[in-house]
Amino acid sequence: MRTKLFFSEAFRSLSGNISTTVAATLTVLIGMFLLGMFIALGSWVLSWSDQVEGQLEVRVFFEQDATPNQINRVGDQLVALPQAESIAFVSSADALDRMEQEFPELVANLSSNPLPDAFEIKPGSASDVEVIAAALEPVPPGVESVTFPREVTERVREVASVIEFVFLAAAVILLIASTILIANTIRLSIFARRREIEVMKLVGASNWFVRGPFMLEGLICGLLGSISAIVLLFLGREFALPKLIPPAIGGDSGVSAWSFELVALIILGVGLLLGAAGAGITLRRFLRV
Amino acid sequence: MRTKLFFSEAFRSLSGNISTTVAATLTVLIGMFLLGMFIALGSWVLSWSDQVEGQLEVRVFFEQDATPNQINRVGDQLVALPQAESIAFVSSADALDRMEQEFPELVANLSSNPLPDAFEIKPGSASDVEVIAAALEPVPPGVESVTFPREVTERVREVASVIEFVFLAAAVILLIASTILIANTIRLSIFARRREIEVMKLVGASNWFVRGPFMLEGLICGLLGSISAIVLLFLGREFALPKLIPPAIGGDSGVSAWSFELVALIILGVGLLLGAAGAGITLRRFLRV
Amino acid sequence: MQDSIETSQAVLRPPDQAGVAEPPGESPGSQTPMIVFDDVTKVYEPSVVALEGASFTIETGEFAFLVGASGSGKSTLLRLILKELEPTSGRVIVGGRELGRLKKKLIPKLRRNVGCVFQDYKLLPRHTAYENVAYALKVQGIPRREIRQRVPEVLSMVGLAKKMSSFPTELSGGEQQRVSVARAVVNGPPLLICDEPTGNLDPDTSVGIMQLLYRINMLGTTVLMATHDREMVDKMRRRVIALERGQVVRDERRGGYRAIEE
Amino acid sequence: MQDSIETSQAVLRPPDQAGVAEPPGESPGSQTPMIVFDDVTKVYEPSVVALEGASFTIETGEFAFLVGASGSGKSTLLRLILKELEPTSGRVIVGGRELGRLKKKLIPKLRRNVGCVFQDYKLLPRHTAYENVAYALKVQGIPRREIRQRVPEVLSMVGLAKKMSSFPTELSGGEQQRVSVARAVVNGPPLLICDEPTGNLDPDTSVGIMQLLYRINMLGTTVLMATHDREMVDKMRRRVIALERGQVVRDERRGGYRAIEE
Ligand SMILES: Nc1ncnc2c1ncn2[C@@H]1O[C@H](COP(=O)(O)OP(=O)(O)OP(=O)(O)O)[C@@H](O)[C@H]1O
Ligand SMILES: Nc1ncnc2c1ncn2[C@@H]1O[C@H](COP(=O)(O)OP(=O)(O)OP(=O)(O)O)[C@@H](O)[C@H]1O
Ligand SMILES: [Mg+2]
Ligand SMILES: [Mg+2]
Repeated sequence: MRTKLFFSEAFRSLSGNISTTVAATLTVLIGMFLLGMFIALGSWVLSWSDQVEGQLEVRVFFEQDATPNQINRVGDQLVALPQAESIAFVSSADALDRMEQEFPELVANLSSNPLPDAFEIKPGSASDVEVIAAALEPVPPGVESVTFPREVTERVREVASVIEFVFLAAAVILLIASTILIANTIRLSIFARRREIEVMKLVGASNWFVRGPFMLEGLICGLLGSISAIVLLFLGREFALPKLIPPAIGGDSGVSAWSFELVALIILGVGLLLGAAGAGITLRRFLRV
Repeated sequence: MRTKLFFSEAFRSLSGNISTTVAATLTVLIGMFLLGMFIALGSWVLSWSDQVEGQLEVRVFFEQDATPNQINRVGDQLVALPQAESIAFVSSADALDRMEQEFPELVANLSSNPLPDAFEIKPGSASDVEVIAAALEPVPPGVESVTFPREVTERVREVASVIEFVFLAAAVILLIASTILIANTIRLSIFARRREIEVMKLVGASNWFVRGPFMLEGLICGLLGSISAIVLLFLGREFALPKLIPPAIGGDSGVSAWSFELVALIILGVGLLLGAAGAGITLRRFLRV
Repeated sequence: MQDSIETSQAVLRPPDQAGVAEPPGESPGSQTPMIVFDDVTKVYEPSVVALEGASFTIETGEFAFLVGASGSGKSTLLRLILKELEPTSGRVIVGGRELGRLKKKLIPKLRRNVGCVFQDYKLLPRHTAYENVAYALKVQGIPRREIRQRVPEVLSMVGLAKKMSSFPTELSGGEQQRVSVARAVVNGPPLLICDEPTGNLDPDTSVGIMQLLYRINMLGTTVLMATHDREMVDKMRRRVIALERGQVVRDERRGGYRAIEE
Repeated sequence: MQDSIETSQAVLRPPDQAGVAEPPGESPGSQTPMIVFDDVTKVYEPSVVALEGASFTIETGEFAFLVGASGSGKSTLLRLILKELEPTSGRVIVGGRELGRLKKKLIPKLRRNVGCVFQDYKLLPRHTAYENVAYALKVQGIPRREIRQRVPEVLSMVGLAKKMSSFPTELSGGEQQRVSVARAVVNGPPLLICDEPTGNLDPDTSVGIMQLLYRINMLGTTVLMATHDREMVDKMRRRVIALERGQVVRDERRGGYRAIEE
């Protein structure tokens, strides 16, 4: 009974109030669209920076006279490391082949193969590089040296952390901004109707009787806005992105944004919450009649 | 006289109307803050990607028996290229020195210096790489080969174009979003006062007499909002950023955002325009009494 | 265009005696007064004295007029009864309850038991005439079926049977005023306060509304009515409370609009 | 608390004869009528006939009452004169100009020449009483110095000298109504239309306002006033136009509130 009444009041109010309804819905739409875009973009960039980090390598060079036994022992040690994502053995012959392709003149003049056997280890992330290097400290027998791009690692780690920070900060700022904007719009739309609320109170409506339809209205605006934002994001992803981003990058395996469903769910939740709570909280000021 | 009246009406309205004034100002503030942040961030990222691109190199290797004359002629040709940002001559001796540091065993076994003389040319941007390479086609006399990292160039160019596109698109979307949000808020705040406008018209006020104070009000909200946004951005840049971003990256020479003054100017202009024009355009609907 | 004011008595309901009219813990026989003003002063910030030491008692079932010049404090007095305002000093007791001590939560209940015709109507702009009247029933949780029956009845009584689905902006001043009257009486409240309910009505329609209020009073509802209609007050010869600059200057059982010495 | 209504005649200005009162290209001797309604019908969408074939002429300098039951079309008629509404058919001519042909740009000029007391006051809520009255002068570009002088004069005339800096929400109903009166007369318009200017006023204050309107009329202003105040109409014995369901049913030179045959 009561619920039915609330709904009918909320819908009357929505339709009798197109101007403010559209305004509130539009605000939710924009806020949620920006937030969604940012989450999608951010998660993609994070995944990309992860992948870049993953391309760093730790190299273990063996002495010329290292025994296969020693090499195997180091190999076992590396396999046991959870930070090592992939481990490749490059024999001295393989290394010479590579060099021959790069500097044919150089190799032509060589009397013997000066290059050592080596392991190339790819870490999961930039911060794993040093963990792996540390695990080989002190150098096991048979190992000549352990090298890793110390400077590059540092650098990549810094860039990644900056990117992560920027996106996190931006997402938080956007969330705060959306909240303020939506609360703001709801406040204005309720402000435009404060006389109405006063009258309702004067003819004996309880606070909840007044609040119910307004909150429902906020919820509906939140719902409409969020859904529109999701639809827009979906259209953008399906039609705009593929045309604009070169497939070489768009289709990068390994690099991926959060699932669209997850982003949609976040947007919907935030939108609904902001709509209803915004209306409920704003009303308090006007209910003191 | 008239202007004075407008101002006094606008200020009365602003102060009698704190709620909507704050709402409109807040909306401008948020819109402009996001826009400003984005412009600053975007221009920084663009400059960074520019710098990364600039680290690509075109190398010109000379034949072992190239004459100094031939080398000079190629050098002159390169200097004349506007796309070449910096040109370095690496003699065969220099090249051997470099190699000695990387692979001491290798160099120790060499009977003669197998490395050629070379020019290393840094282009202004990734797309310049191929222009420079094309300028040396067909290879001038004395030149053995011209090499450049074709795949990496392609890749960097793609990434840069994506980044450029994303930031441009995001800036445009943010600008549109800000416009809609601000127009929206102004619409709501004027909507709340449509009865007032009706009364003004009924006692003989001309459209411009009604519109003037409202537009001035919008202008003032735009001004307040923009200035707050600029102050916030400034504070963020001065105090928040340095603490959060590792100096190694923050202090990167060569990488720089647009000047803060420029961003501030853009924000101020957009804010004022949106405030005044938003109010003026919205009013039209309510002036038909 | 205008309906005649119906006079069917059937739709008028005796006031709900279980409402605020009944003070708790007192025998139903000895009626407590409906309204007691005890040395009430109301000062609007910073310094407008709208009511000054007003004291009077209105018994349950009485019909009283409140007269006075423009700005003498009539509306202020009525708004105190609805607890729309708080007195600066003194006590206001309605149906045995002191309003100063009434819990916030109980204010809606008070207002449901006090029908009020506001001087500026106070209609909900986005609701039709029907819905405006129905709202006063909805807040009480009256079943839909009953609302559908009662609202048209009351609107017919004030001559607005044909304007039920008009919005306030589509009604003339007098029509809006009558919607406000209909809303005030629709749930048969034990107390009815009317702030110039006939200010925008022509003499004939005014008489119709007065008859309606009179009949409602006959059924037991206490009525307090602020008015400027000298003729009406003089003809009715009911209790008259006269205000002057916020002070009660006259309180007669069967008075006229003006004091006798005039 | 309430000021007496001053009677100083000095502040009343004869209407600005260069306004709409003067039709272009006609000799000042032969006065054109101030208001002409020529078979005017107004139908509110979708089907409320508020005025039906109303025809009458009000000469410059006349004082006319408009009477009729609630909802008979009085306010609609007055709103047509302000061009707040467009007639569905027929012509409305004010000061010699047909309103249907009046350019949009000239509407503000028309309204500055027609003082209007609105039934619902229509005060600016964020302006004080003083500022509300001053606004009607400001729209005309009257110098500040003159405004500072005239506004307090007019507000004293309606008995609100002490309420100049009150906002509408801080005024009683009758006080708001008097601000509306003051705003309508402040710039001495050639035509004054009043929609129940005394509906919320006690008899004494009403008489004061009527005297004010009378004096203004004596100085040459045409006055058309919708009212429900039977006593006043009967006492004044001026022209009376009576509406019934949107039709002019009576138009007497020296009429009373009711027709004689009654
Ligand atoms: N909110 C307010 N703030 C300040 N003064 C107020 C306020 N409301 C009313 N007043 C003043 O209090 C006095 C009494 O006002 P009230 O509305 O009670 O008069 P009233 O008797 O109803 O008059 P009327 O017959 O004109 O409606 C008036 O002088 C008015 O100006
Ligand atoms: N905007 C509107 N839409 C539809 N109907 C309307 C509108 N305005 C007025 N009416 C109707 O037109 C008729 C005449 O209204 P009007 O306001 O002219 O009456 P009135 O004579 O001024 O009455 P009162 O004395 O009550 O003020 C009424 O029946 C009213 O319901
Ligand atoms: Mg009052
Ligand atoms: Mg009317």
